[in-house]
Amino acid sequence: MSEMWINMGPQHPMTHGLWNLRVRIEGEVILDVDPEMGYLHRGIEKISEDRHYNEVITLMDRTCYVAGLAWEHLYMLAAEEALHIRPPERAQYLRVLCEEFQRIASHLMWYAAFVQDIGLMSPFLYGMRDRDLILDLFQSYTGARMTYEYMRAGGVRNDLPPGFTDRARKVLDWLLPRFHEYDQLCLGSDIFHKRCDGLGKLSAEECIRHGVTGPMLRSAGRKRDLRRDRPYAVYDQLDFEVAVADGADVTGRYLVRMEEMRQSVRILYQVLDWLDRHPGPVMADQLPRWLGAPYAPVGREGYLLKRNYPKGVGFSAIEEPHGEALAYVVNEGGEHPYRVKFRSPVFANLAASRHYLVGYRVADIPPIMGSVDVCVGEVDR
Amino acid sequence: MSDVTATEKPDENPILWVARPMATAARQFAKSLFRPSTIVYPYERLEDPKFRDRLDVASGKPFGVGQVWDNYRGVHALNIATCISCNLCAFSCPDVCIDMVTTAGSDPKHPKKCPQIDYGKCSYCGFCSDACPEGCLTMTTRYELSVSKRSDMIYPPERLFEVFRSKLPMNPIRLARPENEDAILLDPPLCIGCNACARDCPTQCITMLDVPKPEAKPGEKLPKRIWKEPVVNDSDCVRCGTCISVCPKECLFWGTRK
Amino acid sequence: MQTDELERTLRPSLGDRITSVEAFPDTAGRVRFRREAALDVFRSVHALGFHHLSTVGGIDWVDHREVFYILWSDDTRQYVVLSTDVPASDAHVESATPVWPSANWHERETWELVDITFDHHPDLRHLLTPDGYAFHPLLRSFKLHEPEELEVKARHV
Amino acid sequence: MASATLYSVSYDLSHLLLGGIASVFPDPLRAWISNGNVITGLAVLIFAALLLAASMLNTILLIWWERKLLGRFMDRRGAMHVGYAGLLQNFADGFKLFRKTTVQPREADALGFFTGPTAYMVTSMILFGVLPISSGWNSGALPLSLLLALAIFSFAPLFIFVSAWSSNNKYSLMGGMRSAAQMIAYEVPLLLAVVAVVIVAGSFDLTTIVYEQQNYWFWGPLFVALVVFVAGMLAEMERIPFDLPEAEAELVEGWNTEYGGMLFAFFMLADYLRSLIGSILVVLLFLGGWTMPSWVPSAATSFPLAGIFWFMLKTYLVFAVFVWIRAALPRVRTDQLLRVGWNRMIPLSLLAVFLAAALVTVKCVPVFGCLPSPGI
Repeated sequence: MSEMWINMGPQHPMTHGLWNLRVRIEGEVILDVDPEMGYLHRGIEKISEDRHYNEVITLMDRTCYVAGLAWEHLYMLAAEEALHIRPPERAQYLRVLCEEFQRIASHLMWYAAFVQDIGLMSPFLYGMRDRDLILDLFQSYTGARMTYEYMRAGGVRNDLPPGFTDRARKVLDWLLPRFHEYDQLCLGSDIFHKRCDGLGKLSAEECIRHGVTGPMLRSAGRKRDLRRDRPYAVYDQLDFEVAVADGADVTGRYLVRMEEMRQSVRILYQVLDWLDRHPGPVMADQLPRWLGAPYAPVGREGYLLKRNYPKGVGFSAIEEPHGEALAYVVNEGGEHPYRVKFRSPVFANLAASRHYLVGYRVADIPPIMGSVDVCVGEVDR
Repeated sequence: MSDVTATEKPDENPILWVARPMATAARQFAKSLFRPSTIVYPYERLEDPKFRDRLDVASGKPFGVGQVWDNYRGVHALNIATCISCNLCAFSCPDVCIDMVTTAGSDPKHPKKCPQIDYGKCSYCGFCSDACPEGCLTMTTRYELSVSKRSDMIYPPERLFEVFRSKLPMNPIRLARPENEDAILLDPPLCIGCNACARDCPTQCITMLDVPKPEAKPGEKLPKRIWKEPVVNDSDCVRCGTCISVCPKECLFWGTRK
Repeated sequence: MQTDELERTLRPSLGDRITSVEAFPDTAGRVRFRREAALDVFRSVHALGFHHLSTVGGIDWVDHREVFYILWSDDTRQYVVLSTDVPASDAHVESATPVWPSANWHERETWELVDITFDHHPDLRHLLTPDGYAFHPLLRSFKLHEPEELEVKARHV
Repeated sequence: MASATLYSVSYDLSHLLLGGIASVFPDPLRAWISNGNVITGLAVLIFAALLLAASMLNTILLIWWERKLLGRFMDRRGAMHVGYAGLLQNFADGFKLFRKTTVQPREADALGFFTGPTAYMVTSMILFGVLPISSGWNSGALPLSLLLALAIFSFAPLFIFVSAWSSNNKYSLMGGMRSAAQMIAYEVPLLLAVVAVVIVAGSFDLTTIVYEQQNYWFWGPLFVALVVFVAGMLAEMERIPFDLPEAEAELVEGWNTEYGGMLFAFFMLADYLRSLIGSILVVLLFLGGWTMPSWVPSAATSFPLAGIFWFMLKTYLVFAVFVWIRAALPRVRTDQLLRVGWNRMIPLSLLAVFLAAALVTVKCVPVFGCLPSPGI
């Protein structure tokens, strides 16, 4: 076969979302790739400029639909800084609870999709089944399974329902042996190693040159985790380890994500213990009324005409399940943010795709792209 | 905090190159042969009490599914009787899917407006029920919304009232009002005493009180106005801002009451 | 690294090519520089250990536009913000791709959404919007909630 | 009853039918209708129709069996809605596909596009007619039925490649290429494993091979051949872990990407028919066919249609193992597959042939003690 371009996407089982990977191949060897994005571009940054601060939360759940609470947390950290609000400590613990559960849920979703990519059928359902338990927990206190709308400027919407911590511990107890089962199905199989070892190599230096973060960077042995390097919320009071691997390949990313889930379980036990011992308010008491918190925002025109709210800039960075996410909120004293800028980790990870795809085979694209954990919602925003 | 952890690979025994995953799959098969984790959806439902707390880790066997909790955000229920037509739900809707429409059978002279929700647009964020001061617009656990016509996605108030009457479990979480709420303040020199605010206030918390007509100083012309001024009862006020929007002179505004 | 330390490190080599180094919440500081000296500033900041370019973005301040670069250093574990102002009528700045290759897609995005051209960019094509899309959605002049206009924009060309 | 075969049943049926029809007609016509040739002709048609019905029914049941098994492996139930435990779901699916329009891509080559799936289906069905299922159910004594079966079995890559090529789709083309490469690579070890069986059994006739296994099944003494045969069959059937030609993660649906409606149903049915035939061949060659060991009580083997019952039970259990493999293992890569095929499977199959020859030479079967060797 001579050289040809094939379009993997936008309707393709490999893409896990709407995007198009154009691949130039000769035989089965990849010569060049060119990702085409934008199929899911909803202009979240623009819509945010037209919404009240709290209303932006509904967009955050849809930015990355498998890690909604992490993005809510990211946005709220920046927005609160821009609005000069400080949430109470219990609310911060609740947010960490959300984020860590979301990390496990997101990684389970990744696991399910990834094993499907390399042709493993049943672990796909195992991953989805165990993720469903976490969604049940989310539903029991946020009221929804995927679009939570749980965080508000100044704290969180509501406290945990009675008996939540026991249920959550049960789920964690269930999850830990499952991780071992996952490893048995993947790492225990020789075919898995044949498929994944040494694929998609990207060294730590290359990762940093091309802005690649998250499990991809950690799989190259670089220990960068914003939860540790630049603790936000209450991460400086929690005991956990940063998972790294040395392969810089697909197997390494698998190992990092698996270990991260175990570490998240470890964090969650601590957070649940803390929440049991420290009841308290979950919402800051001094809030600007026009923000609407804890109520929904009041979309009345001209509400601010006779108010002069202080200006500010908010900047936050969190370790989202996919990598380093960053929000930049400019508050010009209006009722809407003046400008919101999000940095999506998958955006940068995809931008570097040429450097970890070229030279491999067409059959290697699904495992490699699966190990990147593409979430098109946050790439296109 | 301890240092880096290098994750270890399980030992690779080439003899077991397919045995380990196959044994795991077989174990799962034996487990789910009698009780799979799924439910047979149209015949069994998550809200069925028998699915409550099915997660029993110790036995490992009846590994179950979740449940629809009472605070699930599904279709809205509207109690038309207690709705005060304050518009707060419509104002707070980020998707602009709530319209205030006249309810059937209300007095044509003083039509009662209640929310109508377009579920084609609704994102189930729950801001409207959080904003509802009377607790008459709540979200229920109903989650089945498929219809065959797009117009059926629009629920008029009467249909929302039907949901209310079906006595579904409703979202029990009521948010506490913040302590430092702004109040409606008056800029007295601008007021003309026109009674528009008191007339349109959904809670009738505004009363028009007489103000003494000042003595006209020589050479000064008194403004032509009714010598009444609105007084807002803060404990009854729901902060909907209707008075501000109907005020012809823009003399009402938000502020902190001293 | 504190803000004044940052200024002390950068000022001798860059002189008046940076206009100010100011405090910025949760970062080492914000370095404002003249856009003519962009590459010099990039190289100096890169030499300070800020090897990871997090993002590039633009803000439309109506009369002028601002380009900001957010960088991370693994050594000091801090972010730093670089920013420069470009006039709205002549919005272009040197591309950061020679220094940080990861700027590629971020600059493409900024170019199409905020209408800031990056000179000597290797691959300045539309990324999120369709090819030939003539509008720049993140400009303040692009208003939402005007259905007829949006309809025109949806048809884009 | 023991002498009744499928053909004798259809001949009796034909005789009865034509006798009844003939009785209403006047003489010259009656004599012509009740002529032996006409009765034989109709009997063959009935025979073919019965085979067709049996193959289709079994195929659809096999799909159901896979869906239910795979469901349990995945901690779910599989189809539940249509019929008892979803038994009728596949009929509903088939009916849906039957009603759908067949969309032909504009640039596709019509001849190949339509003949490919049809020929694929037809060859698979012919195969089902060749295989004996019990002492009564076979298409007569074909002395080389095993060779015929394998010859027809290896037609598939050609038709797959024709339909892939004429689809005019890059994914289809790559899938077709992979399919051809894979099937050719695994044809060799498959045939060598069969040679091992033939050496021990001393015959190419499947019925003889089964009867040779009355004393001991071949899976024990010929275990290496069994492993090679199963691996080769997995590759021929294009099932995980060797389902590269339709590896959906990278090739969408591989060589049948462009197919929809009934043509897709042809592919689907023929795939499962081939899976059924693969399982049947494993049972015939290694698991004693419809015979049961002598320690099984005679009541369990002497009821009517006992042969077919035990045969189908074995077949479905063999297929369950294939499903189990599918549930637990990931897919391999083309180059790895081919490397395993040429580098491991062929030496292994040669070893199997050598072992079989050694067994026959020393006239000794190690597992079951020394028994007089069959055949030679």
